Amino acid sequence: EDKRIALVVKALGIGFFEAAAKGAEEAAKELGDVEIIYTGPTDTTAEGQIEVINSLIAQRVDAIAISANDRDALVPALKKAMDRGITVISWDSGVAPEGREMHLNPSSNALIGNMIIKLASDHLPDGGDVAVLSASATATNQNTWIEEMNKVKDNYPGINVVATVYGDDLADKSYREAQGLMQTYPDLKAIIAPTSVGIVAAAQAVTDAEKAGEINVTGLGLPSEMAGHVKSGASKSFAIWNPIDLGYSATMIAYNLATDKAKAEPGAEIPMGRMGSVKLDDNNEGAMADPFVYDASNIDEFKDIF
Amino acid sequence: MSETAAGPREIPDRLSSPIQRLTGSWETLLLAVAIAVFFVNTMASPYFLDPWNLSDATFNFTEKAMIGFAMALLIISGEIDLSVASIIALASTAMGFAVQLGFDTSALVATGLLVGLVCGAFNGALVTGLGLPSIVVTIGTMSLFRGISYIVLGDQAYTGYPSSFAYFGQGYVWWVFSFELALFAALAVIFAVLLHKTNFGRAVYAIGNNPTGALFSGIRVGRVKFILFLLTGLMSGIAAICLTSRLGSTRPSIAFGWELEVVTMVVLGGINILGGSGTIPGVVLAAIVMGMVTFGFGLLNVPGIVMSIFIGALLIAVIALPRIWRRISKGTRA
Amino acid sequence: MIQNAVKSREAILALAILAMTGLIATRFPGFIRPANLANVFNDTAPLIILALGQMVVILTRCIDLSVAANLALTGMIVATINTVAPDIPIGLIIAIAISLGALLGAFNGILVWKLDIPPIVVTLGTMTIYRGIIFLVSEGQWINAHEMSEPFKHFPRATIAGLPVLSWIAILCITLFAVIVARTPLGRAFFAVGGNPNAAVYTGIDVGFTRFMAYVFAGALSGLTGYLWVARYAVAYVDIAGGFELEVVAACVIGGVSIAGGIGSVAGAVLGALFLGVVKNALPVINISPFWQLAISGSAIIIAIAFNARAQRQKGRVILKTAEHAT
Amino acid sequence: MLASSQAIAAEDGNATAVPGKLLLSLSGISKEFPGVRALSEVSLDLYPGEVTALVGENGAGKSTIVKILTGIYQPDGGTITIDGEEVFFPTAHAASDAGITAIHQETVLFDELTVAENIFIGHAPKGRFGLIDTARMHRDAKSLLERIGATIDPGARLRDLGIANRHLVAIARALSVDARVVIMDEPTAALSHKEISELYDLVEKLKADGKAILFISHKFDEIFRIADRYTVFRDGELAGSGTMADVSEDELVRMMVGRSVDQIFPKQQVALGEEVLRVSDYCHPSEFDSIGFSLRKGEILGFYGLVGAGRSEFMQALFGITKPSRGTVSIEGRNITINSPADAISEGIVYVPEDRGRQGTVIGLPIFENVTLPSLSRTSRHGFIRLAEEFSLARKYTSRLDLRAASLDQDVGNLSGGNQQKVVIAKWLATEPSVIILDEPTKGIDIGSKAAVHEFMSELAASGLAVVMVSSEIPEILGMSDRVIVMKEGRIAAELTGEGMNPESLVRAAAGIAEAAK
Ligand SMILES: Nc1ncnc2c1ncn2[C@@H]1O[C@H](COP(=O)(O)OP(=O)(O)OP(=O)(O)O)[C@@H](O)[C@H]1O
Ligand SMILES: Nc1ncnc2c1ncn2[C@@H]1O[C@H](COP(=O)(O)OP(=O)(O)OP(=O)(O)O)[C@@H](O)[C@H]1O
Ligand SMILES: [Mg+2]
Ligand SMILES: [Mg+2]
Repeated sequence: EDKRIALVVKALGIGFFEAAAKGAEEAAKELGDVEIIYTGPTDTTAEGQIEVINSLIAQRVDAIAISANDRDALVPALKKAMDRGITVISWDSGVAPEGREMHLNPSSNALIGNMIIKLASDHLPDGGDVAVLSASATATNQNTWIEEMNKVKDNYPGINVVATVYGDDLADKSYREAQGLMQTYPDLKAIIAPTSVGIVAAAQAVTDAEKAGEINVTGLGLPSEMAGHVKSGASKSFAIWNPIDLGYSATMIAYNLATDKAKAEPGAEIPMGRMGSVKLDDNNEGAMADPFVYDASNIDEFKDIF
Repeated sequence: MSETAAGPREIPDRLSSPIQRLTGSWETLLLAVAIAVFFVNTMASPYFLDPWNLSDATFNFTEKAMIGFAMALLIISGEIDLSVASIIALASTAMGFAVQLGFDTSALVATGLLVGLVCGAFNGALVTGLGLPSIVVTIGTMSLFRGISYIVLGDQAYTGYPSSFAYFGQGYVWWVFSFELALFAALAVIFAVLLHKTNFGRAVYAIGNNPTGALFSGIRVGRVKFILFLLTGLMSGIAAICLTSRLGSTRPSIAFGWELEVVTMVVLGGINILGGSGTIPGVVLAAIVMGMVTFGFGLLNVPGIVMSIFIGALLIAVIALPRIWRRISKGTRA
Repeated sequence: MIQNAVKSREAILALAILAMTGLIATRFPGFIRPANLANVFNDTAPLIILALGQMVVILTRCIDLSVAANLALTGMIVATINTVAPDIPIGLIIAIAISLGALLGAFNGILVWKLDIPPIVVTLGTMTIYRGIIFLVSEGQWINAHEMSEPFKHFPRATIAGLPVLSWIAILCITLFAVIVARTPLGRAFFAVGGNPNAAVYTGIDVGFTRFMAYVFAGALSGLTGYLWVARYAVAYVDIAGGFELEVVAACVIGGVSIAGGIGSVAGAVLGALFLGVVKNALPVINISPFWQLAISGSAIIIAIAFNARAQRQKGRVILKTAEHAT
Repeated sequence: MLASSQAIAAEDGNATAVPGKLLLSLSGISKEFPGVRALSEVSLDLYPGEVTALVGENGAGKSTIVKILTGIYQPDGGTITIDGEEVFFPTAHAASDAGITAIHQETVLFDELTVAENIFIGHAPKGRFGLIDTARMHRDAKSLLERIGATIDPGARLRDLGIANRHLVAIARALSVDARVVIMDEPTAALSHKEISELYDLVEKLKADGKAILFISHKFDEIFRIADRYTVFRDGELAGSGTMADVSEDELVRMMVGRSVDQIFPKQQVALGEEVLRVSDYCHPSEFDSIGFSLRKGEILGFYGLVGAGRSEFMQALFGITKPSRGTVSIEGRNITINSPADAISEGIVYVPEDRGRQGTVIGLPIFENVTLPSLSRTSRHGFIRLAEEFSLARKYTSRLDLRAASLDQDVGNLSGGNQQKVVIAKWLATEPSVIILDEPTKGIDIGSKAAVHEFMSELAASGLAVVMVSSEIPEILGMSDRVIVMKEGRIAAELTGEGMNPESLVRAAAGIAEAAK
């Protein structure tokens, strides 16, 4: 009997998650006795994900690996899943500890927080004003990263974080927020967008304002979507972890937990196939890998992959 | 006063028997659809016919249906409330805020109900007091109410609801029968009696058919409509309690887009969007049909958006088919 | 006096917008730089274009809740066409977008005209159907900037005489609609059908057909906006412009278009859209948390309709001959 | 009146429009609506330079034939010929192209459009690029309005015009089509004396221009004054036609109703009881001012005035629809406040409104629910409906009024106008009121039903009810009332009793002509 592992994403159709699904399929093939159910709501709402979780519970899947739209709202539904014997883990965007057995961070939050401000700083030897364009105001991971970033920003003297705005992961809203930033802060030197939707919209807004080269858009994005903006100079560099690896790792972990080959508890090391293993902290969280930086030198290599 | 010499001709009370009126009614049609959906689902997925799964499926519609009952009355009276989902957001935010103040469960419930009532009263006052069209008033308050939630919460969430609060959205009354399902059933009965068996319900129908005529017949049109807005606000407050309890947390985006789902459910239930006709059993059946269709599709892992095509088409079809049918039958007779 | 005030409803709204802009300027002088104002206009252009279409629909006593879904579907289809055949000229792309939008609008119109289904039910249904079709067409995938051809993306942002083409298209639409509404039999029929549908029949106006045409216009404009939107933000996915339909209705309502039909003007709809556009653009600039935006536009709608209702309230005919007669 | 010999001349169908030759002819026209046979094989002939009056009871099919002639309805059978050639009107445009124009019974105007646009909508003059030539439209509108002696700005919005000017616009609209046939469907129903006589002048002018005119009216005096010929419909069938010179009023009535009708108002003499209602100093900021009167049991108090004198507004204020700014009402000596119709009803004051379809009944609800709507508190227990009680109450009062219907759960919308009026009255009698206000109780009601309504009013008064009757018809007011109050521009212009109740003093008071006799 195949193990059925559900990969639940924030919303269907987002490039990042499609890539993760590819990774999950890769893991399934490697494991042999796994069937992947790739699913999610069509808009990024907690209520939508709960309906999906309910139907997965009804189908008695063996494991649910979820990237959550809401850290807290999914907890009761996921608790119910665990009560009915389903293995639940979160990945990418986490669920509160009561609602999952473990959480797989793409990278450590501290590393990401440091990385996004470092990327901005690297191209501003003399310092200057930078602003943050975040994603949906209700998304958890961006907020954690920005928090981590603020913790270390004093290590980058001269870099002045002037504002944080929210584009709600909507292309048009992010675009308008980026425009607003440029108007409000005429001396803006960089926009940090730790979201794949926001970074593209910000780069587009900068290009349209004919400020490419003047304002550097950086943060977290997908090579396929950012390739053009790296070429145009609107973005000098950006970082991301590999979503294929992330989907792959989440599937491996879910499989190992569901088949009792591993147990999620503080300090445990859970194997993730070719990605090595993840070590869990006191919160049952672990990081997959360091974020990887993309710039003009390597973008062409990755832009067709994800 | 003299009786006419010839004596008045006796007019019968009714021409058709109760059975005649029942067959061919909208509710009978919906019942047939519900049974069909039930069978198709049972055939399509081995997981469908399981008491616990069916019980879980009811959560897909119970909260929306509670609002739907009040919305049905409101639409029958010729008005509409598009702010219901935003009232949920505001009521939920207020409850979350109350948690921070250390309110206990009963005080939280009171808070949710009160905010619902206040929002309903605000809508009602604008519509009946200033005589504004409800569709635009509630498009405005839809932004306003949720907007206040955003101002209060921003990107934050309220959590930490007391564990006893979880009962409303997660508790079970008996076996697979959840508290929400029981509440849904109780409210269905209450609203059915209110609409079909009381003077108030009669007034609602009269207003929906002809508000001027109703006013000239001594019905307090403004008061009835105001009460309907209050009732819709109250039901949104109750839905907010259930949903917040079920989610265990509050964000300003809670229940986003529900207003149109509720309206869809009500229209599917045979409530005339132009006012004047429709029944509560119809809404109950429509809720069950919609719940079972979504759940059935979900079991087959069909994306939600494909279900919405189905629901959208169903909505148009159920209104269009009787009209086409009437046209065809008229054509053949002529 | 009162009649003048009613007639200059648009003037009052324009004044309100000016006052608001002035107020913003006191906190952020840069806001009234011509370049920034041009930018605000450009940013509001899609809303303006859609509000024009919605206006004619509302004039005929109908409503179109499917405009945003229509926009998204048309946008997705032209973006897909562009990825498949990047060499198709922009003119053809625009023609496809407009015709496709008009076709989707015509579908609404046919249901309203021939089957006599209430407009709100029709467009509530087609709204979800059109969104669903986008999912089927795109298989849920996004179309991103790098997949679109340069000319495709460039067209709306190319500048002519200092203004982007997007703004020029909005200006063109405003002019066109001003002429259609004021100077063509169909334009006047929109008012007649909404103002008194029974009477319209007696004057030889086909009520159903007129409504149908209103939907076709709204659809065509949605289609056009679909291309402009997708090209401007360089992205197409299922949920673009989600919930925008209500903003479009709000713009019309703020602009004094009566939801009961028969009352409204091109200037009103444009000003209503500009009002929302200014609010939206000003908030981030004057450092008000974006979380306030929703509540502010909600309040604006409520105040605007309360004001319009007051201005339009049937003054009751005055039977009593008062002062002026007595003296 | 023109010579009757033309009727014979019309028989030889000549193709050219020689005066006195048949211009337009309908024959064998039938029209069926779901459940109603509105017309069956009727015929109608119109001659240039002559006025043909079309008469018949309510629902006889008069307006239906107008709608067929103007292309709004298409007949199920029969032919229409113009100058002997058969024509067919699939649309309203086709009819106006054929030279037929009409002033319809319903207002067909648009509040938000200008006067000129109202006149020309559907056939506006076009200029360059097929756009409407606004300047020419305004010029044409101006000259049309001048022709009918109206001084209205063509650029004014219709919404800002008064009722009389609206009517003139409607007439100008009808004349804006270069027509050979002009149809007027009850054109004088809403006009005052002065406007009515101007309309008669216009009819004379149109006659002189050689137009064929079809004139529909329930008012016999005007029919005999302006018509040359008549056609009578009864229940959708042709009941007779001929020249006015050859017919008497009695014969015409017999053709209409199939029997002769006693047109004398059957007011019974009733001994008046004590005072029931007293109104004093009732004011409204814009509608009426210092109205006061008292009313006794068994009395019928008439309210006369020109259309728009503010009678309906005052009555509606008394019924709690609009709020007065000042004033007191007392019932049986007890001061009461009326803030809503519900208050009025509970105090025993009820109102039969002028507009039956919109205000009087709730179309869509069955007959019995309409009847019990204001009495629900009596048929229910603790707010819960008791159907058996409702049916028995509804049956009691509908049978008292001799309602004609298939069943009590039939939609009131399916009833004829007269039967709808009976439902409205039954509804109020069921509340056992002490004062009943009837606003234009016989407006638009045919001669047969009218007598029945009058008889019933008289019975009500005899049974001790106090009756207020608003009417614009002098014979009705004089025939039915014990006392008459005349209103002018929102104020009481005169109160007439006994000998003072004569047509001349009514007209003088209503028009505000200084009473030299006094
Ligand atoms: N659209 C319609 N649908 C159904 N029945 C109709 C329709 N129009 C008219 N009728 C019916 O046809 C009959 C003739 O109506 P019509 O309006 O021609 O009467 P009329 O002679 O003009 O009466 P009145 O004197 O009251 O104006 C009536 O029974 C009426 O109810
Ligand atoms: N200036 C006006 N504009 C529009 N409609 C008007 C105007 N004046 C009167 N009317 C309409 O004409 C009709 C008759 O007017 P109204 O009922 O006010 O007159 P009344 O003196 O109160 O009483 P009644 O005419 O019933 O004897 C009503 O339907 C009213 O709405
Ligand atoms: Mg008629
Ligand atoms: Mg009146």
